[in-house]
Amino acid sequence: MIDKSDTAFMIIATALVMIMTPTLAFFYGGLVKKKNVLSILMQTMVILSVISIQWVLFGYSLAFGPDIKGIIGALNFAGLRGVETQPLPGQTIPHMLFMSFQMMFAIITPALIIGSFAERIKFSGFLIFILLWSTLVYDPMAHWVWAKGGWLAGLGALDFAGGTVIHITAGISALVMALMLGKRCSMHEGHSPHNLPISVLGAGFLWFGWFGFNSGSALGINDQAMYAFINTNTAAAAAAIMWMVLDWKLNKIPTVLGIITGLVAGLVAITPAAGFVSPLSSIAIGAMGSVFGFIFVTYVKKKFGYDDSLDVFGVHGIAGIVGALGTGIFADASIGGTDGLIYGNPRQLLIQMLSVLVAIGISAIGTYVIFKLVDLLTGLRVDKREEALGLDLSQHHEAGYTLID
Amino acid sequence: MIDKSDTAFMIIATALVMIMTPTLAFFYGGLVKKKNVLSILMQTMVILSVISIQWVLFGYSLAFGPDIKGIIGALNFAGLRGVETQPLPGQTIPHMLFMSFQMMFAIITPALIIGSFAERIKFSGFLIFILLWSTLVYDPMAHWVWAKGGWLAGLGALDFAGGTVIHITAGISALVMALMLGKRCSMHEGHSPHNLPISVLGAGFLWFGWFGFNSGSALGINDQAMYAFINTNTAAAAAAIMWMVLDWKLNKIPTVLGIITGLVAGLVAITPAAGFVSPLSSIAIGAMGSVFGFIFVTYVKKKFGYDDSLDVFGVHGIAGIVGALGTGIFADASIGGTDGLIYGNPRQLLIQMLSVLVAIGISAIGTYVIFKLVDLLTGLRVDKREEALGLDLSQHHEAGYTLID
Amino acid sequence: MIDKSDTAFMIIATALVMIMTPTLAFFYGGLVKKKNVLSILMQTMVILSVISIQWVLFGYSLAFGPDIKGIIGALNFAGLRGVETQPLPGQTIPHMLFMSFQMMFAIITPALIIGSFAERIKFSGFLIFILLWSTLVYDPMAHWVWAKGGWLAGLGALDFAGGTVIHITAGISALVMALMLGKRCSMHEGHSPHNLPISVLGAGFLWFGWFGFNSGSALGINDQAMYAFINTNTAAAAAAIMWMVLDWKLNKIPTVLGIITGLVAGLVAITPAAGFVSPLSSIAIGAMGSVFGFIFVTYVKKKFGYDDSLDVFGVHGIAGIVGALGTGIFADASIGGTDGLIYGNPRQLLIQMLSVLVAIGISAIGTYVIFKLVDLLTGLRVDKREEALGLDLSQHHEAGYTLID
Amino acid sequence: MKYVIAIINPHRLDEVKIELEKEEVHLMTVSEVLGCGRQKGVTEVYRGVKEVGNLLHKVKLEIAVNDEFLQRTIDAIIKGAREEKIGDGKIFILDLKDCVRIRTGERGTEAIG
Amino acid sequence: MKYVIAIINPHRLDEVKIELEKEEVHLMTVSEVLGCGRQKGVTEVYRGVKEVGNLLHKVKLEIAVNDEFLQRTIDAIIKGAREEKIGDGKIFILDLKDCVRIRTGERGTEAIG
Amino acid sequence: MKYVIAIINPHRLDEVKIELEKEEVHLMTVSEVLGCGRQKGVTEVYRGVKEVGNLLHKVKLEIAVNDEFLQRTIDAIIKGAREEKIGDGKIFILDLKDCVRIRTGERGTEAIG
Ligand SMILES: Nc1ncnc2c1ncn2[C@@H]1O[C@H](COP(=O)(O)OP(=O)(O)O)[C@@H](O)[C@H]1O
Ligand SMILES: Nc1ncnc2c1ncn2[C@@H]1O[C@H](COP(=O)(O)OP(=O)(O)O)[C@@H](O)[C@H]1O
Ligand SMILES: Nc1ncnc2c1ncn2[C@@H]1O[C@H](COP(=O)(O)OP(=O)(O)O)[C@@H](O)[C@H]1O
Repeated sequence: MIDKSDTAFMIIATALVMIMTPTLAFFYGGLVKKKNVLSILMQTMVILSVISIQWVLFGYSLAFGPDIKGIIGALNFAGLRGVETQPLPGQTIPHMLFMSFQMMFAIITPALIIGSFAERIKFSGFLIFILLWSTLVYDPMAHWVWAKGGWLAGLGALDFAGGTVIHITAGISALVMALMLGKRCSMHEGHSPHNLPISVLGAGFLWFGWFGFNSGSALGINDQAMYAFINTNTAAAAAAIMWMVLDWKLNKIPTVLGIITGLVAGLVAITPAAGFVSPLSSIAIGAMGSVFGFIFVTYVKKKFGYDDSLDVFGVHGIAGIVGALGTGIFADASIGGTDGLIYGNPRQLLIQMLSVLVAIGISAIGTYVIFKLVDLLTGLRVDKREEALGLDLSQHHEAGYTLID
Repeated sequence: MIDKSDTAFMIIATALVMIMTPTLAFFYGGLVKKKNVLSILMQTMVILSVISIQWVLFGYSLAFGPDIKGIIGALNFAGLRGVETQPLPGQTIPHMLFMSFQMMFAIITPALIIGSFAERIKFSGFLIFILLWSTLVYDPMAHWVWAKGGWLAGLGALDFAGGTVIHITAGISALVMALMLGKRCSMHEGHSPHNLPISVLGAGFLWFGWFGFNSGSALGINDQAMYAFINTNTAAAAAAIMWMVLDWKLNKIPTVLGIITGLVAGLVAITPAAGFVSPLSSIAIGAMGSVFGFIFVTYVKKKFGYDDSLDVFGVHGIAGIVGALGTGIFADASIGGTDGLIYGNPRQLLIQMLSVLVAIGISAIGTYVIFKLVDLLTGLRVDKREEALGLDLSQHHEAGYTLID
Repeated sequence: MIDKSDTAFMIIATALVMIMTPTLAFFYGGLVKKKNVLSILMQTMVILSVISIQWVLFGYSLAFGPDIKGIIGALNFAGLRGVETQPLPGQTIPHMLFMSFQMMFAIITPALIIGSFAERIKFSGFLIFILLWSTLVYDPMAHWVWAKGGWLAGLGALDFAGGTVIHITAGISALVMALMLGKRCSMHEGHSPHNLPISVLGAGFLWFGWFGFNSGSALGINDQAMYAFINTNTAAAAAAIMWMVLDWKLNKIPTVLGIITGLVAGLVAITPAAGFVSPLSSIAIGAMGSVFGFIFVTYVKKKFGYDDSLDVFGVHGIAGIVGALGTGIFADASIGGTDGLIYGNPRQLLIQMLSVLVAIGISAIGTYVIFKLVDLLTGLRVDKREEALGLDLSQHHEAGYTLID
Repeated sequence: MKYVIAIINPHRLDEVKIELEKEEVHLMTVSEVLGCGRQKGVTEVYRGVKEVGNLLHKVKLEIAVNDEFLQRTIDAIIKGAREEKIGDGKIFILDLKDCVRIRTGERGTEAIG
Repeated sequence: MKYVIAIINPHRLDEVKIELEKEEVHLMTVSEVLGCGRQKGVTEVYRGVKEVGNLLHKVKLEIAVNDEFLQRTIDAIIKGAREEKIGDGKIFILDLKDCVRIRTGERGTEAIG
Repeated sequence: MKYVIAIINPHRLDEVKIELEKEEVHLMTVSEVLGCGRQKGVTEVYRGVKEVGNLLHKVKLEIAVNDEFLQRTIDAIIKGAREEKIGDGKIFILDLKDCVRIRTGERGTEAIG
């Protein structure tokens, strides 16, 4: 039966998750060069629009339609047929609202990826890529982990708000894209963010929206929603501090980019764990998200030399893995019903490892295949001249800012 | 009787509508020249302040006070006398909250208009204009359509969240203002947005706030609120895509300004229909909002040569009309209790047409009269020198950004 | 017992208060020179992170732990031991949520102070300062006024959402910091805001978040929450208009900085009164907040020559005092249960005066002592060269914006 | 060869460009500058305090021209920029010793156009 | 006539302007530039990586003066800008062939002031 | 002494700086400008309308050099900036009468380096 309080909370939570995509655009957009800022904003707004429609037409049904052998949902809900205001069994909010909430997740996931191929992607190729990726990678993965009958759900994999489904798939796909697309030409030029304040704006609102993301994943006003709320905040804070400390120790200076990168890493890391662990554990998970994120962003990337422009792999992929495994370690049955390693249940950690591997596998293979396909169709990389000119002018005939007006 | 869930939802929805006015300022502010950005922000903040007080003192009472012959509300609620925490008959939220929610609508409507006279309005004239406009155009129109006893409401005109009351009145008034005020001097100079990223920021948050606007118009947690939510999102998305496609086909390139203009057109178009139509119909309404908006912004404006600086008429006026008529076409009794044309009720479309005509009439006449009056009192247009200098310096002795500091 | 509607409302209100800190960063950040913008953003993000952890580890317990002689809370709740999802006696929301809501207040208070020492503070010193200040000034003050058993609470001091606890303590501490740190070197250079639009953005979102701040202080959906909502809006609007009028009359021009400063002064002034007064009284309180704020910012500061960079004392300190006393004057028992002076209860005004004096005392002394201590430990002021270079480069090796990229 | 530097009002830029094009002067470099001149600007205020550094937004054109183009370049700029108001701007003419086109390595008068 | 170009530190701009005003040099054009000099700037970092393009914010003044004003203009700039630290800046003096006031069409020394 | 003004493409700035450093030209002043040249830029659109003022982002280098450094400075700039595409940019060489180091008051050739 509908619970009106749960519904009131979830409708706002859905709006909070929606705003994460535009604000992610600002987090990313501030970090690129002036001549590419619009391309980032454009891509996020396009994803917001295109996936909204994809989800209504068939995406939701693929992910959450009646299960077909644990693999995919049937098309019964295509065009939202049968998605009405009665709740699904076991839920207390309108089916329509559940669909809307999940839509916002389906939107932000591909939006995360764009950071890795920033400053060199072709707009037409991007558009096809994103549509295929959502359909062939995200929708199945969401089905496996979250849908009734999904095979990973069946194994008992825990993923509160999308560590595997969202951050690992996005992070791994980002890495594959960065590798396949190759480096930006301008490796001599520095990478100074053209407008760091708007990145901070983005980070601040990501933190804000993430309350809806994580607490809302409890699907109502309940104890898990409360834990998810405070854990989200605590992990973000711990990770921000940890990144700042590492910056200060190892790079000799505490930076703004460091603290906002850290807080995002913390938010990512706590995502799968938010409704399963205690606030003190969330400090540990957040801090570990930062430590591993920092290592990958600062050392591993340099060593292997891939050009993951805005560190999607380092931040989302790695911290997502930390969070998924951390859930297996720190889960506390008194909070979310399942114990993890430290409460004497090592099996959960194994299940978590499995789900991490699956997420890595599907997204690596899926992205590889889609890349090859789209590369044949339209190409995915702009030519050198366009890259030098900037994507804003070359892809959209617009400039972010006027120099004189 | 008060329903606490409805109230919890509506208090947040009210806050969401409030934030639309400052974010509208960013949507508009990014599109003008650097030397006029503050004038836009100033005007919106002034509207937010002045109409808040006007509404408390007498505006609410004019609009929603005890009906006088279907025309206007009596001043019984002036100064909020008698507006307390008990619900109005038929409502489940405190009267005080209903008044607050409606206040935010009264605020954003005149704020929409300012886009049409941007870059050349005199601040003192603007101030008087806006106060008179709210009192003489908005308050009566809101009474006619939404108040108990309002004559259009009596006819059965459907306007879920303000297609006629808000967008058509604003759009038509904008056109009248643009025509009467004349063109900006600088027609040679280009109109490149001085800061397109902040316009995207504005558009993103408008989308966000619009959930409160449309869902909140259900005045509580109910089926219409759910439909309004998903319809809002779907129409915005469909319209954004449609505008992008038109841009791509007809102007040869998909632009950022196009996609954000489109999404706003979609949000406008779905506003009157949000709680009356199905999600699939909302795709149609959103897309049609974009098509007609695009035609007016790109072709009609050029043909007639009026200088509606930021296309308030093209986006709000036209898409508002599309939405009002679309409601009469697509309304589905299983969703909002009334059928439209395609469900066999052509009469509804006629009523909608009438209400569109009334909205056009009152706002055209009202704006004309108020313009004449204010033009006599203080003048409404700055002189050439002030226009060349920019409104920020000439009207506020401030500059948006420092060049050197 | 838990009330789910109250909880739904409070979880969102908590998120709304959270976003105030990043948006405060924009309000402040736009007003400083380009070379110091990141330092402001960094400091706010650091406060958000550090105080989040401090609060979880011991801050909450100091403020709201079991009372020790009216002076301080015991450490029973350290590390959130015993802070669970059951409500505290007399409350209807999970204890965990109450703790989270209060956390956001503990975060924004020190963040307010940073405006006074902008453009010249040393980052390491700042970090220690803020941690000590929260622990030694904020936590005790919050205990005295808001905790069960706090001695000022015992006297009947009214402070709905933090006029004394938050704004007066922050404002006075800001003044002390400005005096002790001395003026910025660059008194010849102008103080033109480097990016006034982002300050307006900040102000707009502060207004938005403040609904959570003040309404949320009712701790649930009830009449006080409704009054707090409309009073917040009305006072902000009245104060913005009043400041604009003063600007226009006395400085000859209505300015954007004026209107946003005014609205913040109004929000501050209504904070202690929000749940105790009528909307019409909130017009008076807001307007008075502006009048006195204006006098201090424009005349008193010039006369005494302290360099309170962003007028924290003038806006938060003074308008906070206006609000605290205004509560004693305008409180209306029919709204919040207690009458003030104009309803025949002069005693309340005396109690309010006492609590103002206490807030001034603790923050002045506390800040003085902490300043001396931190100045010994690390120093609090950057050297001249670093100040000329800007804090962004000298403290963080980053620049807010690229000039060329 | 001469190196012409013109300071004009920003809102005259398009007119000046149009006039220059009429004279077949297509090449130039433009930048935003702040001017301090006879023109009394609007004094900015900050919380009631008048700001010291009152500089006006101006646009600077730099045009390298061959000597035979000099006079018409000057005339075109004047035609486009003049409003007969204080602040219309100034033109400075410097000697240009040499000029190189990076693409081809051409030098001197050929490289200018 | 001379065309004086001075590169100074941004935080000395007001002092330089005050000194110039004392010498009755009121007219000038100011812009923001990035300087690359002896002065070791702070190297920016980006996620732990040091940035290559380390350029310092400087302000550029352009002042056209009649020859008899040249020395005092230089002295005033030095007085206002000198802190005796590396990075104080430089002054470049170029010959100015001609000058035109757009408003009046005046040329040469009359047009300068 | 010469005053070299070079207009180059922004994405070549780092290469040019590296080439200049090889020639031991370390001192320069850099700014952002808009160029109007042979290079056909992308025409911006605004709601379907093509924008008039189509100017391209360029970077301007100003380098004061002693005469014996002139040729290698020019060569280094060409080496770093040339892509053999229209829009590679130009170098303008002006006579520099004098130069003053603000910090020390040194003048002429000593002050340049
Ligand atoms: N001697 C000068 N040196 C450098 N720039 C100058 C000089 N004289 C004028 N300018 C520039 O030209 C602009 C216009 O000059 P101004 O004195 O205001 O008007 P007018 O051109 O009518 O005399 C100034 O703002 C300044 O940028
Ligand atoms: N030869 C030069 N050509 C162009 N600009 C120069 C030259 N020398 C110095 N500059 C400018 O002057 C600024 C200050 O010079 P720098 O060498 O740092 O200090 P100092 O003036 O003490 O020698 C530089 O940042 C640069 O902008
Ligand atoms: N005569 C000139 N005067 C001033 N600037 C010029 C001149 N010619 C070229 N420029 C600058 O050099 C840039 C490149 O010139 P352009 O004609 O596009 O290519 P190319 O260098 O290949 O001839 C232009 O954008 C402009 O900024």
